[in-house]
Amino acid sequence: MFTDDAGKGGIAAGGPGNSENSARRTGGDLVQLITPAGERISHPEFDPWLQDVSDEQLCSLYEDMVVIRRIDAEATALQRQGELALWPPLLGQEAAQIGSARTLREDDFVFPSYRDNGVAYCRGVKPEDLVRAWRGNASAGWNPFTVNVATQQIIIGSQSLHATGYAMGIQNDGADCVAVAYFGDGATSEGDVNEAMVFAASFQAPVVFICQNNHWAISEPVRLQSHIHLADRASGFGIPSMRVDGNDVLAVMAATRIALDRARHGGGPTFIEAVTYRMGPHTTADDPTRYRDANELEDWAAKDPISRMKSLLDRKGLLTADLEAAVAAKADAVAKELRAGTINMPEPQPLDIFKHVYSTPNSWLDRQQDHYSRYLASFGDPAEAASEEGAR
Amino acid sequence: MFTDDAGKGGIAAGGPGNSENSARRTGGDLVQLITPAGERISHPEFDPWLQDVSDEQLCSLYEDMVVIRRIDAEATALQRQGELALWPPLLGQEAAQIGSARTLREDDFVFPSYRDNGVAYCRGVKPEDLVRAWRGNASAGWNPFTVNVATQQIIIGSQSLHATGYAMGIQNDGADCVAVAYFGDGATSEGDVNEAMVFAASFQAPVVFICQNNHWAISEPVRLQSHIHLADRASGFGIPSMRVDGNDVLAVMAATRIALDRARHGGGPTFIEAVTYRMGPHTTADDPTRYRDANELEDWAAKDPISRMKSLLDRKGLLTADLEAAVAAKADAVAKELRAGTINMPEPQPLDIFKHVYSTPNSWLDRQQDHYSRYLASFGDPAEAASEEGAR
Amino acid sequence: MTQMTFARAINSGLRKSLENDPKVILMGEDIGALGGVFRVTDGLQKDFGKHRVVDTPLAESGIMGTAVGLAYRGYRPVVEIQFDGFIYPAFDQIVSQVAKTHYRTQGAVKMPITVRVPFGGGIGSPEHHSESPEAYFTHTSGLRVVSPSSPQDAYTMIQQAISCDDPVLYFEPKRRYHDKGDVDETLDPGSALPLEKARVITDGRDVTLVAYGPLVKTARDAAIAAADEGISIEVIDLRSLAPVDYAAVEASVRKTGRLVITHEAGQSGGLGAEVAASITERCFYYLEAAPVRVTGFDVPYPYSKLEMHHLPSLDRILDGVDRALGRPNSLSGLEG
Amino acid sequence: MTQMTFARAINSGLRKSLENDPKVILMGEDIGALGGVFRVTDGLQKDFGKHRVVDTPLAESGIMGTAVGLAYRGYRPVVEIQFDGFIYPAFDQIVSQVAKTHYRTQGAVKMPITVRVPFGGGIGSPEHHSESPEAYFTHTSGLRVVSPSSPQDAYTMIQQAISCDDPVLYFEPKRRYHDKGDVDETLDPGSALPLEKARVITDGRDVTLVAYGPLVKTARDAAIAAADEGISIEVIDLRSLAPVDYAAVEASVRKTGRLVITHEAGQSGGLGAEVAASITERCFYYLEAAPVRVTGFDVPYPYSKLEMHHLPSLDRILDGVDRALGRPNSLSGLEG
Ligand SMILES: Cc1ncc(C[n+]2csc(CCOP(=O)(O)OP(=O)(O)O)c2C)c(N)n1
Ligand SMILES: Cc1ncc(C[n+]2csc(CCOP(=O)(O)OP(=O)(O)O)c2C)c(N)n1
Ligand SMILES: [Mg+2]
Ligand SMILES: [Mg+2]
Repeated sequence: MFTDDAGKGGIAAGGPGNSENSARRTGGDLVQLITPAGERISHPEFDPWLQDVSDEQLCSLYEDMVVIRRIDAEATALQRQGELALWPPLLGQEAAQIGSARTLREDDFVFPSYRDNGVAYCRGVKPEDLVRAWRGNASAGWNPFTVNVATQQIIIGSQSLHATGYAMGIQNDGADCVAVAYFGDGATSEGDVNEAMVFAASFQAPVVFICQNNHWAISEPVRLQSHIHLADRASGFGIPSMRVDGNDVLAVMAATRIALDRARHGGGPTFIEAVTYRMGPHTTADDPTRYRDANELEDWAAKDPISRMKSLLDRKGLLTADLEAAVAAKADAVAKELRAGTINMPEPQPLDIFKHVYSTPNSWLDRQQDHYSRYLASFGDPAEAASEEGAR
Repeated sequence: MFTDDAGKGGIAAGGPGNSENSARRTGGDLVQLITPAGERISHPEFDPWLQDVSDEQLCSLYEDMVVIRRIDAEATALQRQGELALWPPLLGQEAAQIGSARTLREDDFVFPSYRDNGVAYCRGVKPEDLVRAWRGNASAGWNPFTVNVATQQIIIGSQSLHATGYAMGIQNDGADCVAVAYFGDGATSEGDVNEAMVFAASFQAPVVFICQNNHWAISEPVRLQSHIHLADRASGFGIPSMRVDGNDVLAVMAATRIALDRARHGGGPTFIEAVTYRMGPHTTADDPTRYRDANELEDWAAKDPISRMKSLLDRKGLLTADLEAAVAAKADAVAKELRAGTINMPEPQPLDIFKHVYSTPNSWLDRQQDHYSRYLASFGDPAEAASEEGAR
Repeated sequence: MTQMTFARAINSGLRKSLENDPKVILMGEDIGALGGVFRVTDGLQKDFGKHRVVDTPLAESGIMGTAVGLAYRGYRPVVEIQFDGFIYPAFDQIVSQVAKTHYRTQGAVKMPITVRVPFGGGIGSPEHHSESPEAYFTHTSGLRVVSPSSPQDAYTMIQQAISCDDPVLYFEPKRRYHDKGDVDETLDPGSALPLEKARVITDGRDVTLVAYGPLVKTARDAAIAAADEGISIEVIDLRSLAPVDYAAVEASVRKTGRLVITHEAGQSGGLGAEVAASITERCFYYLEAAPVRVTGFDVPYPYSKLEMHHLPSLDRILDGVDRALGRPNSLSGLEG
Repeated sequence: MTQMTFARAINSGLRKSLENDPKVILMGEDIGALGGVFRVTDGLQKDFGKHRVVDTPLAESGIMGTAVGLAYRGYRPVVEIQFDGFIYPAFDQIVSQVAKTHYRTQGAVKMPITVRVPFGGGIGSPEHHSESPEAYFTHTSGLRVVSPSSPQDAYTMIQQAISCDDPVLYFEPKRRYHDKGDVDETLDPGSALPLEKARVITDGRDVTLVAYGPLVKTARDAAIAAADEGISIEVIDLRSLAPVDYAAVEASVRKTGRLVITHEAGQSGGLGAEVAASITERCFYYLEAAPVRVTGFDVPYPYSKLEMHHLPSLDRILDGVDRALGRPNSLSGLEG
């Protein structure tokens, strides 16, 4: 993981000073910089934003994608083994998440959804924190201020407004950091996401909307939400947008940098549609065979973001056995950490349910807590107190 | 008032069979067919939709505009005299309302806002019904099914979804009527209006969104809601839109006919931005001098929809003394009817407050009604029972 | 009589309504090919088509608002809200439109909308998936609110809700979806127990225990357990939460003199407060003790490892019964 | 001491908060140049600038959701909802975000948001402009709910609400906006009566009358009228609706043995039910009669010609007092 120092106050190396041309225009055209076969396509507007991306960084992006896929697989396994109640896989969306999150500065602030575990990982969220809520040990995984990532939002689209409000705060503070909202294709139908665009445009707030169009909202195909490209939604609000191949880590990276740069320099919000695919089920509780065609999955497997990156590295002669081994070792280590962190996670205590509802004492709740602790005390083992069938 | 028979299943006279060209394109350009000086400008795409508009109809449109302005003035006077609690004037928006409402077929269904009294009048709503709710004698003015106009919505934007749902019903029924939602510029910021566009586009429902951009949402100028034209909002949802001079009754009429024709023929929704101006206060309780410049009002007075129509009629030699007299007589008669209907409106009875909450008996409410009628019975005069200060 | 799960019973009731009235239309997220995340609408889109069973865009206010428009057009929309915690974006349309349109139009426009809401906890879900928001709606004039507790009632009441000309919030106790029971599918909903009536589940002498939805099972189990201790509990399943059938509760409390009410929702301002207050008004001189509320706590629904502490359990209900009876209980010795 | 209207007192309190804490930011529709439709924010944008007093786009969920983001960024947003009936589009953000974020993040993220809501009826307004939605929020864990009844409390409590680290719904009784009273602007909110405490308005022996917001004045008037008839009413102004200061109400009821609660909101599931149930629990053996609720009816807020029938009036409150005292009243002779 790294924070994009190059992005501080605009790209250090090679970023064009003025991004108006490249991004004001709305992309019906899908921007792709790496073909599914791993070929690097040059792009006059996007390339300048990637000049500083060294071979080393390419390898590091690759590593992050592999690691997060491994986290995803491990968490899925943990769910199957009963260690997690649920898990929402991001399989297939690694480039969209890593490519965007890796461009952020430490003081940027992210408002993600439940599926954005790759984003959280890049920002420094610890593996066990990623699963804390899915294990049922907490309502959410981490302290937002230690990683500048809000906890993962479950109410679809809600966080787009939080990001916009945060960005209004940045603006008031005269700071040059940026708020970033992540949401899905389905979320674009919610009033909140549209109101977020109204506010962002009205105040020209430094916020970037990153919509991962993974083609599905549980069982609903994206065409149920919109017959036209989601990127086009933004232009109706006066917000510039880009439509990029979300399985292409460089395209996502360049687009995000363009958007961040605009935001940092008073240019207001940007909307990025990262076109990708949810290769797994909606969550481990879902059965996609009920609603989608196996062929579709096959088509998208051919556009896999990690194999594509691998091919690129291969073409560049970077895919050495050493690299492969190092990446695999890293993935193994993180997976092990995740598993150990999960299994050894301390159990919450019964009276914890009363904590942090308020930041100050509350007479209603204090009484309830008092009563419940007396109730618990009437049992030998507090665990007995919580059995549905009754212990007495 | 008349219902647009010509519009039945598309315009009878001269309507182009295919309206794709004229309306798919989104209008940054404001369509104007009558200049403020009353000159008729020809317009290759819009004119065909007006071929059947006879001199007689022009005079009748003029009459409606004059009458509704008179209703507005009379209601404002009634409010000043304490006969109404409140009144939301439409002064300045006569062309936008009459031009659109006059193109509707009887079986089309309108979902208006509180300000759309001109629309309601065209649909046959009786003058006293227009003020019933503002007098405090009812929650709303009329039975929607007798005029195919829903009661006026106060929750901003809410009715846009009702219209869309109604249109989905039309679609299911295989009918060729159309649902029409009226709302203001401010309303476009509400989640509901945006969700309405999502649903309308997704289902290609036969609904027309008529946004009267009167430049103000109470004290907020339209630029606070959007930096770009409101008509452009729709294209982001894949909905064709038009931007017309809302003070030009013919431009509004043609645009509405284009939209209705598309909807009747399976072409889905259309969004019309009618650019107009609220020349009066937000309501009789408002004081616009606190927030807007007198100059602005002057500028718009020069674009007045009625004087413009009058000049057109004059140029055409239609503005005879007879016409003027007939129109004035009609306006007088309607104003008189309004005043008489207001003053003689029967008073609601105390127990009416319990009526129609449910369509079937309800044990909670029945008991409350029983108790309250006993309470009332304990007073000589039920009016005493409702004094805040107490009668005993 | 057919043995079927709670979820299947609703499915069967929906099917009957779709068959009997062409104006019935189902709307919601993922209710089509997927059959809903709980499979309650399984197979209905296949059998009735995409125009009767409509997968909607992901927007709850949009769903509710278009349902209002469909009702204007003469339809009877049955809206599914995927989980309790996702009903709030639709709150404005429910409170200001669904609930008030009939009143507003002096009866001219009916809103025969049924809103199906899987609700309550106990299934190990993350945040927003286990809430009990019913009190927001029981306090909203113009709505009816019901919650079935058995497959048979689920089957009958969904049909009654759909044919009711008033809007009905139909709260489905999701942790009972897989419970099985006998369902008589030939039962005519018109001749079954009316939608607004409570049902005495077990007769008893000593204390009246009022429950609804998911906790009816727990309450019945508590009554059985209490019988072993010689306590006779009369369990009443409210079924209708707005209006509450106070005549039924009153009759029971006049007999037992004691009342315990249980629900998963937080205590303060929950339906239990309403029942306690109304029954105290109606039978103050029959009450031997203050009505007791055994409810969830006034906290956001907790994470699943602790949810069983939040949810009223059999033991916690019995502790409340003891309190109502003046027997030793966890609060014995505490003043007030 | 300065004589000022209720509305002006809030304005003055807002001004103090804006002066004292640069993180305080006001947001809402028409609060800038217009000063709000009730002029409560009159002059504040002019004096503190457009970045402190922000006219927002017309979208309540947007206002509340961006306030959440501002709170994340360390601000203390004070949101104005223009009228009670327009709070529902923001309901999701309030219930799922404002109320729960502190709990969700185990205290890491505070939500010091104040939501100002002009509420209640009696001013002759059309639909949606006279509602009393407080019970939706008192039932929502994570929120605090208050309502001042005098200019002095309005002035102090708005500052206490803003400096409170928890989210506070601040309900302003709009029909009292023009009432005048003495306000001590030098009073330090930190040393004033704490936000969550009730206040005894008039001492009395015979019956406890609990009111809040707009009806405190009516309740006080009722106490004066009752005194003429030899009835001594103790009026309690709740001030805090969540949590209710039950210690204060309990102390009074232990003395009087009788309780009447009044509010404009509909009876079923209103705050009166919660107060009646909790006080019955806490002082059952002190109660000589069932707590009486004198409230609005379970109807959508009626049109203005009839609103005075809906709103609890002085006479209707006295009728309730009579009922609590077992004196002849409008329901005398009715069973139960
Ligand atoms: C307000 C709300 N409504 C419904 C849901 C249930 N739900 C959870 S995920 C989901 C689909 C979201 O789709 P999308 O926005 O495309 O994100 P993805 O899951 O594909 O990442 C739905 C409907 C929810 N969480 N919140
Ligand atoms: C949901 C909601 N929020 C706020 C209001 C208060 N309000 C009434 S009219 C109005 C402005 C509406 O402006 P616009 O949509 O442009 O319509 P216009 O009044 O100009 O016709 C506002 C904010 C409301 N009625 N409903
Ligand atoms: Mg998706
Ligand atoms: Mg306007």
